[in-house]
Amino acid sequence: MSVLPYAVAAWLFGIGLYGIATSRNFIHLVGCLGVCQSATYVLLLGLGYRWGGIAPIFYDHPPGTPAVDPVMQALVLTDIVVGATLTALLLVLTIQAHKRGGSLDPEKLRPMRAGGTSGRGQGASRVSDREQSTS
Amino acid sequence: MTAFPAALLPLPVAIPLVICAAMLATAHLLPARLPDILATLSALTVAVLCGVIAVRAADGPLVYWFGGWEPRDGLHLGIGFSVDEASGWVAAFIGLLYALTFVFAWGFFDRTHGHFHILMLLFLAAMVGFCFTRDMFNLFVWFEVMSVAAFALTAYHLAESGLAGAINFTVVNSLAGFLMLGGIGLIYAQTGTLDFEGIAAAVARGGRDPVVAGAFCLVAGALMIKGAIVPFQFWLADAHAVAPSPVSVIFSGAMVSLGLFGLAKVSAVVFGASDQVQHALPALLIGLGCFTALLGGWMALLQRHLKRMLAFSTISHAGIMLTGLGALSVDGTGGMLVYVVGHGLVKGALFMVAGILLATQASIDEIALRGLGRGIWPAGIAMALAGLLLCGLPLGLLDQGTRLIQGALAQQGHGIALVAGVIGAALTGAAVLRAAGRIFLGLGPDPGDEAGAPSEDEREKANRPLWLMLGPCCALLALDMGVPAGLIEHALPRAASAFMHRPVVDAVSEGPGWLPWASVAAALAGAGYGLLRNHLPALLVLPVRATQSAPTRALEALHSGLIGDYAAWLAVGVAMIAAVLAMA
Amino acid sequence: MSPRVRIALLALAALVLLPGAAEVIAGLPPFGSTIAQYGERINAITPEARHVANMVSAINFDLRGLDTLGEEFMLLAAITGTVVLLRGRRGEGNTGHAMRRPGRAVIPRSEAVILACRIAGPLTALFGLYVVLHATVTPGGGFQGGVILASGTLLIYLGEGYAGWRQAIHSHWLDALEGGGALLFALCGLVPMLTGAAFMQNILPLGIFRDLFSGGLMLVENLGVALAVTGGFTQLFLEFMEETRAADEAEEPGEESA
Amino acid sequence: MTVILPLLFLFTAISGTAVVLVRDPARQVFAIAVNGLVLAILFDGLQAPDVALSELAVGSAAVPLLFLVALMAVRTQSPEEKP
Repeated sequence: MSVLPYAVAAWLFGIGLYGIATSRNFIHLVGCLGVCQSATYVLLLGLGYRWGGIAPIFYDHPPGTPAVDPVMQALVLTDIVVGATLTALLLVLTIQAHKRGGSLDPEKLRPMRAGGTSGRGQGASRVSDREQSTS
Repeated sequence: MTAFPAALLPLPVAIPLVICAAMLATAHLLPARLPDILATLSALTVAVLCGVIAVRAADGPLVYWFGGWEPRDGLHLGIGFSVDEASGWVAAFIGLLYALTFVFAWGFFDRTHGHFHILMLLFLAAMVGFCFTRDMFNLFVWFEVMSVAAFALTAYHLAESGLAGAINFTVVNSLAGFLMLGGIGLIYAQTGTLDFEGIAAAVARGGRDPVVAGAFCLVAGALMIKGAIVPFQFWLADAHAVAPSPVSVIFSGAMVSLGLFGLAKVSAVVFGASDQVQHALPALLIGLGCFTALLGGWMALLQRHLKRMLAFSTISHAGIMLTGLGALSVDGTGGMLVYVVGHGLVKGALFMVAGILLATQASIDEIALRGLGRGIWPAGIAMALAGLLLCGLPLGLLDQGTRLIQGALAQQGHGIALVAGVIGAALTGAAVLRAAGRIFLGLGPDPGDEAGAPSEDEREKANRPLWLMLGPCCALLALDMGVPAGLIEHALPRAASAFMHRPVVDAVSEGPGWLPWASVAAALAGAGYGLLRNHLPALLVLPVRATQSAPTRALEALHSGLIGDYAAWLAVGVAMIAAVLAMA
Repeated sequence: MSPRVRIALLALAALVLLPGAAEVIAGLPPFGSTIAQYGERINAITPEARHVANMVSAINFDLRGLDTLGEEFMLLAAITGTVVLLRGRRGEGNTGHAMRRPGRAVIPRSEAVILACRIAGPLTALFGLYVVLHATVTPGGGFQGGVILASGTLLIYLGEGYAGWRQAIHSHWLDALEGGGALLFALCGLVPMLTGAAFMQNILPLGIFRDLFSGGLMLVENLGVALAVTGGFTQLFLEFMEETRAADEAEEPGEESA
Repeated sequence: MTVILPLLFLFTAISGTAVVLVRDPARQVFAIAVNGLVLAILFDGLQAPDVALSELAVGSAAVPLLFLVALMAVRTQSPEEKP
């Protein structure tokens, strides 16, 4: 038991990374990234726990009762906000990429590539888009 | 109550934050030009404030405790800023770079209710906070604010390749954030504090500890991802190449080198007392640095998309900075700090030239632009000059930084790093000079291997006058060349020692004077070869072509643009760091 | 790189990292044995120093308030980015009214759903407000409450339909809410400096321990966060929903050329 | 607690793995929501009610919602725009 939380954290990061490396769908990939992030939650809260400690809220218990580490919890709170913002941004990027590339597959939706079809084939339509939006 | 100079410390972070919150709250009421004006002014204010702070910090670091939570009984309760002279000047440089970028981007983004400026100001505040903080988790917070602002800015154009590049950038840098947070959790659990000095003291007490090494591995990995060090460099070419040019100026000029700045601070201050880490650092940093410098330079030479070329050149220069860091001496780190500023100025100017070409000639492709730059020859002069500075023309800040790094490397007997740095700089200089010659002189009708490199049509808003874009570009170059060398020679030993928390050294050594010239000569030769290939005897051209093509294709294939590959390389990189640490 | 090579690389890296990870885990204090000195100290002194019961809120808004300031602006950056990226294609002009998507069936909403939403909506809002207000005494705070409040506005979408939702919520107000909240928080840092105190120093009366209005400046900061998060997350939902462009009003084909 | 906590950790590992292994995004959304819920319960078990409340609001409600909307957005545009 004494190492289980840390092992779980390592496992979560590893499996998330595996998911990112093998994902064929950007939305799925964003989910995997979330798993990687949950590894940090588990690690931090695991490190801040103490057997028998109460939650660091001295409402029902008087101050001085042994409690768990509030700093780790504050760090994880910030981390959760980071997670939400990253997820939102990545999903937006995914939606927009799908709109333009017509696919969610990283293999089909590559950045600028030598001799690749991405970009060149659709270059004309994109330019006209931009002209519409600037006019 | 905090005395006067230290009481300034929160302001360079708070002012941009307040301005951007106010701009967002009134987004729909603001007249069109107001965001430009406000943003430029606040960036200038930040630069001036940081300059004042840096001057005042010359006698010793200024310390500020937020919320008045000063340490009690040796325990740090709140968050502190601690600014030494070097950090202050780096922050001042960043503020100035932003101010000039805002001028460069004047009117670039009319239609967005100042959203561009909001993101840029947040980016600025985060960078200054990153330079100033002395708290591990606060460092992470600014690291993430920087990342999030950068993610949004990258995809501003909404072109398809921009989006895929932005997704790769976001995923890789998010993973960097998670690694860093994991490392922070480990070090906090082991040392019981988040303050740099507190951790350093606890690490010094603890002796050899696998947890400390593990924490360093994760944090260093994260900062190296930000700093685009091989094998973490893949995201950079994708992201820089597609970001709008004002954003690229900041990315290459400040963000990447700030990752290495953070690495320098963390390894010298926080983990300075861990023998295991300090023993592992030279091999790790110099090895990776050499490799990065060479790979980045080589890739830069093989590009035709100007921004992508400059992105690879940034990778190469990041490698050179890393070798300076790897010397683990005051000279090396001091040289790296000067290099950060000098490189930021020159690279920023180069990205502005790229932006000028995009705006006036509606293309960014070196080959398509051949000869089209004649009408805007002043930009050509700026580009050629910047190219020469980039490869080591003995003039200005960048050169001074280079010579300091070379001096430190020579002193410690790292001959290979010295050679790798010179070759890397020469290659990137050759790439820029070749592009300048082709675009502005119309040379080089017969492209070599670069013809096979990826490229794409792109355009940026064209209604800005040339002088408005060229002015900031020239200002950056003038600044690089105009800072008196004596001033830095005088201040650097003190500033760099304070930065590393080491006793003051008397003077810093510089490398041999002929090395920069060798680099310039090599760059000119490389550029000349690229441009005048068809005039050269076949005896010279054929063997080069035969040996060059295969590795080039292999390297280009390695930069596959697939996020899955990048994730795998990331794991490999972290494993490499861990392995070096384990052997130390 | 083929997927197989990629997995081989990953496995190789894992093989190298595994012993290192094992060593690190072995070196850590066993799970649940002890907590860091920093947290212990905060638990010991903060109830008395700041008169608040919730240590996490005390850390977030007072001891390490700067982190939360950074976090709030990170949220602001993300939401501004989302807005820019999503509106990039649609154009700024279209944000005032509901967009229609031609050719999608309108699913009629049952009376029960509308009723349920009209009841649940105010309840959610109440719960969100409760969580916001009790930041310093019980679990929760501006962030959690703000997210709940923002989710509550989604019930308007469920109950009143997309057009009704868009009528009730204006993007400009949300910008003002979000920016205003963040501004309030940032000013909480700067205003104490005017009095000669440190940035974000808690100079307001601290109130009574375990009381709703305890914590002084923390309450104002909490309010700022709540405003910013409510505005920000609602904006986020709004922009995302706009992407699906539900067809609730009469269909006018061809209005939007995709 | 000594029995429940290890179980919760194991559940977290399993539900995280499920998120990765469910490759169809439409079904993955549910895995994500479940994962968020399991995490929230775990956090509560670790005496972190603040974090649990956040995770409940963000991880098991807001984020899955964003995923759902993203899926819907991708679906609505695919028939006509897919080349």
